[in-house]
Amino acid sequence: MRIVATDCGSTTTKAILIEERDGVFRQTFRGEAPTTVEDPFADVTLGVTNAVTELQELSGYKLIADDGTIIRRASVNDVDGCDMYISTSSAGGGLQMMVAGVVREMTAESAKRAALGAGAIVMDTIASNDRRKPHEQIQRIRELRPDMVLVSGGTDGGDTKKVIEIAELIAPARPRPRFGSEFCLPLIFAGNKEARTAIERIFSGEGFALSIVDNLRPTLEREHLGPARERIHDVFLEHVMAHAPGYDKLMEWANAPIMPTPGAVGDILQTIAKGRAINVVGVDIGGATTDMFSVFGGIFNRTVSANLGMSYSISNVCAEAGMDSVLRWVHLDMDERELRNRVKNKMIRPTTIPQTLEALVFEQAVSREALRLAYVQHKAFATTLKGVQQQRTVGDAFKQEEAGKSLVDNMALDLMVASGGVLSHAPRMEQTALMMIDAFEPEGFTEIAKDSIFMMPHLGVLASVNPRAAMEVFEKDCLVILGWCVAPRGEVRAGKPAFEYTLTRGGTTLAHGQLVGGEMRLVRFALGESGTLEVRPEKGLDMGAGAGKPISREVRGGSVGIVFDARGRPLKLPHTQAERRACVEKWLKSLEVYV
Amino acid sequence: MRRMVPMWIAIIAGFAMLLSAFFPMTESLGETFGDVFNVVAAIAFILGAGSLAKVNLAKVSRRDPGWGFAVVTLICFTITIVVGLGKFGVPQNPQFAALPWSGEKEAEGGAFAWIYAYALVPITATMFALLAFYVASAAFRAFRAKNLEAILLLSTAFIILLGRTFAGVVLTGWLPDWASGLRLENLSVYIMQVFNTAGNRAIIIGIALGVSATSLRILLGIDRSWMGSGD
Amino acid sequence: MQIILSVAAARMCAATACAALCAPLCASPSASPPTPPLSVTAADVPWDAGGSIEISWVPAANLGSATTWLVERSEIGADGTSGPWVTVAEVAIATTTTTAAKLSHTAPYWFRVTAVGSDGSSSPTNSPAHTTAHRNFFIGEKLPLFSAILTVCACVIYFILAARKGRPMKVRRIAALEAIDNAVGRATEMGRPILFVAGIQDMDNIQTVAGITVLGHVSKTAAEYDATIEVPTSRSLVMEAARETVQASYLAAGRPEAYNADLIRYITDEQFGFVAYVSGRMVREKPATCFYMGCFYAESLILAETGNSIGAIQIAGTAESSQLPFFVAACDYTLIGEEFMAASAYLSGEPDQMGSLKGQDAGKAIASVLIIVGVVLATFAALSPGGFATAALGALRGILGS
Amino acid sequence: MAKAYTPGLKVTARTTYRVRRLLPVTGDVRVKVGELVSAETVVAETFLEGDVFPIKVAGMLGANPNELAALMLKRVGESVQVGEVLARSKGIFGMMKTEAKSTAAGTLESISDSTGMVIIRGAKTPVQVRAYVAGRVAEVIAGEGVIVETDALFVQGIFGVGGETWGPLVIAVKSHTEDLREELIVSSMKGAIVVGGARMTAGGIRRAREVGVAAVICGGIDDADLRDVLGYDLGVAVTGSEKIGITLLVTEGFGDIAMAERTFQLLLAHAGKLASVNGATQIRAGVMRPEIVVALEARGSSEIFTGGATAGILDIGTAVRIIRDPYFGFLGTVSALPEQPAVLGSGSKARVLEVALESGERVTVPRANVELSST
Repeated sequence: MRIVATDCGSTTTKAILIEERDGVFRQTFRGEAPTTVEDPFADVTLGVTNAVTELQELSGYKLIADDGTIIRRASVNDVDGCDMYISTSSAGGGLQMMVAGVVREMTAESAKRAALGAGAIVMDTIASNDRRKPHEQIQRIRELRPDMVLVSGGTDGGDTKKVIEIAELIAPARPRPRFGSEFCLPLIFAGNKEARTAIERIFSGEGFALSIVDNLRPTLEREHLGPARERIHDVFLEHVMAHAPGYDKLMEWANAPIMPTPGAVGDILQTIAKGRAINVVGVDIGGATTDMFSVFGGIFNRTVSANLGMSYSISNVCAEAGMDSVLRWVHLDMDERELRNRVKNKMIRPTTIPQTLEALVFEQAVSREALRLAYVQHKAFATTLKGVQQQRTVGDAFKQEEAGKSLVDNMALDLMVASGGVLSHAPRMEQTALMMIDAFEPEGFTEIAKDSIFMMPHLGVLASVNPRAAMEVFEKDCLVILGWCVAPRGEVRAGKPAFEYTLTRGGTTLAHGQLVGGEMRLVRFALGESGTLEVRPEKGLDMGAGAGKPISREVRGGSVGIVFDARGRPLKLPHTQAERRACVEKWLKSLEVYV
Repeated sequence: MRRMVPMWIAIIAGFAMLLSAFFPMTESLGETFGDVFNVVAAIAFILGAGSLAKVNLAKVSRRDPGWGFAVVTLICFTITIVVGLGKFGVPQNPQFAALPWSGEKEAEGGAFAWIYAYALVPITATMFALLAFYVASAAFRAFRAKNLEAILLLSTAFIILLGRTFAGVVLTGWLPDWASGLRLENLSVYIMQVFNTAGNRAIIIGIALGVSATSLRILLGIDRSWMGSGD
Repeated sequence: MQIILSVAAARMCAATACAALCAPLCASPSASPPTPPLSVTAADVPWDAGGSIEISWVPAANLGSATTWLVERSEIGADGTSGPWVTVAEVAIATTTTTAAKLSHTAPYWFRVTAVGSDGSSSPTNSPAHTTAHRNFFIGEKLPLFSAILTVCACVIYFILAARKGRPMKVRRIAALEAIDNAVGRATEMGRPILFVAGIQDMDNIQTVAGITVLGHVSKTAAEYDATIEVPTSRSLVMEAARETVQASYLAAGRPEAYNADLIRYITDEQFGFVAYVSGRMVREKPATCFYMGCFYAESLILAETGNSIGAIQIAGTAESSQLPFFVAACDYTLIGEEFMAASAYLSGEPDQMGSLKGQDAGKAIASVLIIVGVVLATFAALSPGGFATAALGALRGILGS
Repeated sequence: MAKAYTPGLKVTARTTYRVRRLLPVTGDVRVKVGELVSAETVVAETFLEGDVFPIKVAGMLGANPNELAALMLKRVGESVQVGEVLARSKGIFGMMKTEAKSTAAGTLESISDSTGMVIIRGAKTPVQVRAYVAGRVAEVIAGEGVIVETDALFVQGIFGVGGETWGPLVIAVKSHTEDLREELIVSSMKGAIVVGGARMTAGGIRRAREVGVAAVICGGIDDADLRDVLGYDLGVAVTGSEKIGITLLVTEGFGDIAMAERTFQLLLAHAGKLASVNGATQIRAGVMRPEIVVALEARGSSEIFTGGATAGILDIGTAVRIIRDPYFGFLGTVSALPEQPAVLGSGSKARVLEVALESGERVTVPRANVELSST
């Protein structure tokens, strides 16, 4: 079995070759080439051909035919050609959607979840309570040029008036699609089924291509995103892709439907979380945006933080977090005015890379803040359903829990996957690990891994046609295990004992020690090793078994090892600059971050 | 302006009432404001009746579903007003026998009193009787031994329930005298007197403080939300 | 505080009972006629509203057959001695003072005391005492209450000022109030109305005011969500207040055209008539959300259970401690007592108002300290009566004015 | 690979500049192919569909949406003024009628019986597209707009704010290293495109806005000054629609940095001529850089340029500009292109090149950190 997979990103098209050798799927070669979706080429397949040509050169197999298409081999015994070609795409800015619902926190949020889960970028969410006046909403709808609109609202048998009202705002506003002027704007209705006839009437013959699917919130107690997500994928292929240059050809080439890149990443993470029964957070920090994925208790969520990124949006990260927040992670002397100008220079020349250590330290400080802010947004979005009736008994008299609690629980988190330039191209793995720890503040035992060459999108599509291959490649080649973060929840007292650890393997103690509040320590534990780690936290500190209770867990080694973090959660840094710098410097030193 | 005037009325009246409780010379001021309130409430009653009439008339006018009930309401409303104001069947007040209509409208033997005694009271009693059913249904649903607190509450409730019935006496009557405190009837009294009272008072103290702070906020004009939110 | 009071009350009861029992024993059983008291004095009760006079008399050495004293007053006539006499009190023979209350503070009163025996009455005191009740600047016995109020107010004002200076005020989350958006949103999505009941008392009840305050917030949210809110009221004045509030909210939310005064309607003052209407309405209209915020009595459970049966999200708040259990059992969220009172401050989120909540907490802290001190003292006093603890308990009781 | 594609900004003394001038929606083109136009000539015009004003009339009347049609006094298609009565309720037995008045002027577009909403469409707003540069209409795209072509001096900046403007080119400084200070701006510069040398100072910008300068072009700008001008901290480099009354354009970057001498000399050579400036910058997929265009008399040029991003091939001897600290803004020529990636000071491995700076010093920098200094 030989599979060629490509991901047509907005700037580069990445191709990988996956081969089955001795019954095991491995990723063997990779190649890349600039994406060719815009003028002067305006044909995405050129870039694909170029990237696959690189695979061909590296592997020695002939993969590209003389006419530029990908060769399929007739039998698995042939030397040349591949058996399958799959692709994802985020070229041309990805799939951009506008969603609408009745209440922002309820059906509109479900609609947003459906769109984000399908891999779209949500340009705006229209709801009857979004604090905009109807004419302002109309103005906004007219300004946007989405690829697709998803309208939801009302439970089945519930509100029809406001759903129709929103439809009545969208119809006269006539949003124009991004590509092609004669093209009908695809509009998916996934709301109250009683409103369907009215919706059909409103959008008939108005330049809309209406399709109706099951309500994504049949009752407030239940969210049913499947049909809406699938329809988004279908519409993406039928309407949006068909109008992007060269995609008609690409769709013919591919053996599986072309997926939006983030949708595919979400799919692979869901597959992994389900397969290993764990909670996962994945992040892809890009130049302009940061994508955050999580699977907690089997529930998948994705958010796109549109203006948190490391190049195009770097200035926005600094503005949103504040320069003080960024500089708290920096142990070196830096001039703020100079830094501000540098940030802006990076923004206008986004392709540059840090040359000096100082520049790297600063860029990694910015990335911590970008990740932290994106995670805050993610936590706020990934919640239990809102608007649910609570059945109370006398037992609840003391704690009346609210609906809409965040699903994200750092203590329950098992695996963090880092990807994106600043994380995966950091010169030292320790830097990636520490950036993740500082930004996400994981609690208890958390494994940290990075996506070696951003293979997750390819594997996401692969999972839809060959889940075994996707899982195997993911575990063996996609993930680079960095190690573990072991940190107690609770406030620590500086200098006072925080917890004790013992790492054993088959009865032999490999490492033992104690950490005091505010300390960090790295215990090297090489890739391929495994052992049992027992931790005894002090009173008031929780490692996952409850405050003050010892806990032990199997751990695997990684290229960094085990990071013990006794800084306490929530993470607090000293207030004065001098103390803070000393602290940060101590941590950097003990983790051998910058050597 | 629209907010300042009511705010100042509230502030002045509130302070007057407060002062009159402690300072004897301001007593009459407090009484005056009390009277003013009654007058305002009485006038507001006209608005209330007006609202009632308007809503029901509109219902009839639009032939809304169930408009027949609105007609019944309006008829009863009119009858009661006429009967009450006209003092039908009200015997003369013996003290002022010479004056027509001197009897109290609620006086025994009058039509109004009849409506009260033979229509309102039974209907009210019916509604009240529903309560027994609701207590049972609420208790049935709410008392689930889900966690430790619930179990504690449930067992306490059980003791009280048994202690208040003969079952309690029968069940634990065999306990010797030195352990009589453990008899269900005594236990239930003890729980009510000690735990219940203590808990209740804690709530009452909290409420009292809450009331004073709320009043103070209104008196100081810090809390204006009772006049509608926003500024 | 209350516990100390009850202990004190029990002790006092015991004392009086004792005295009553002793009285017949103390009195001489001789058959001689009752002897009038030697002299009578009348004195204005200091620090009162001017309505009472304290009368005391000196009994003769030999009381004769007297068993009770009859104290009378007169106010008509130039010297008041001619009557008519009105009974002030009839007291046991062991007592020598009594207080005449509910008097006018504008004219003098005359008092005479007669010893009454089983065999008839003595002559009254020959020289009735007279005095005028003075209306004082302040009612002395309310001093503890007054100082308690002042203390609480001082705390509240202090924290308000502190909050204005920018001191951060952290207030714990109140789930019931955080749930308002959820509850209103639910009604919007389900296309059903919101029902708001502000209790069954009039606007002079602070709970009703607190309820109207919450209504202001709920209706603003409803206006933003464009949900329908119905407010049946059981008092006309409450209806007017609610209309003002809701209209202001709709205006503040920028949707004045959506305000419909007819949805805020007066039903009846009659408790169960009101309940019948509201529960009937609930069953027919099936509101998705019900709020009960105010003073409730027996209807609390009828409303809450009806609401529960139609599957509504219910949020209740009341300071009627007897109704709280019903709400807790039948509603999704309940504001318990002080939480309900704190609701408006919490919802406003203004530092001033948050500060007032902190002040309230300070008051609570003071009350807690007093309770603990009192309980400890009462315990010691019970263990070793007459010791230091007893004296201290007495002193504390004196300070608290009981 | 001894050669690599590297981005650069276009600075050229003469090119055939073609610009698409398109309407946002279809409309009428006012010029013909071959017609000579000036920067201000209106080349196309149309009317934008009016704004939409929804009014919840049923709610105002307290009526059910399905009764609304019967209560409407205005019909679909009728024109409506602000304050005009749109509908009247039936009231209670004919009394207590309420009226709903229009809050917007326009044409009644629709009445909804399911929501009780009436939609009023406001008057159309005219939109005109001007030529922006003086030149010849090379092509007419029917209903959409035109392509204007001219021989021009063309300079791409790195970053700008503010939209399109034009005016005479005025050089305010003596050399390309001189900051544009307040006192260099004089009142005669009203409506002009003012060229400074190095950084535009806060005072200089303020004075320029007071005087009414159309655009300021300099080598650099301080981030803090930009924030003051805009009133907010710019997060994402998508600009062009700011309403600040002036267009600012920097050719090199942020901070104290001199304009490239060649750029300065080119602009100096055309002082007094009419220049068109667009500050719009968009650094995303589909890069857009700000530009300065000075139309020249036609002489024909081999190269046709249509804007957008440019890229060139990097080779030994190529003139480059270093665009990242620690050598930010330095100019030089490529002196070596090592094949193997090298470890940088930061610890990263990257492909590098060696630059011989103007000062004679040779430095090694990552290939990603240089751009072609002019093409």
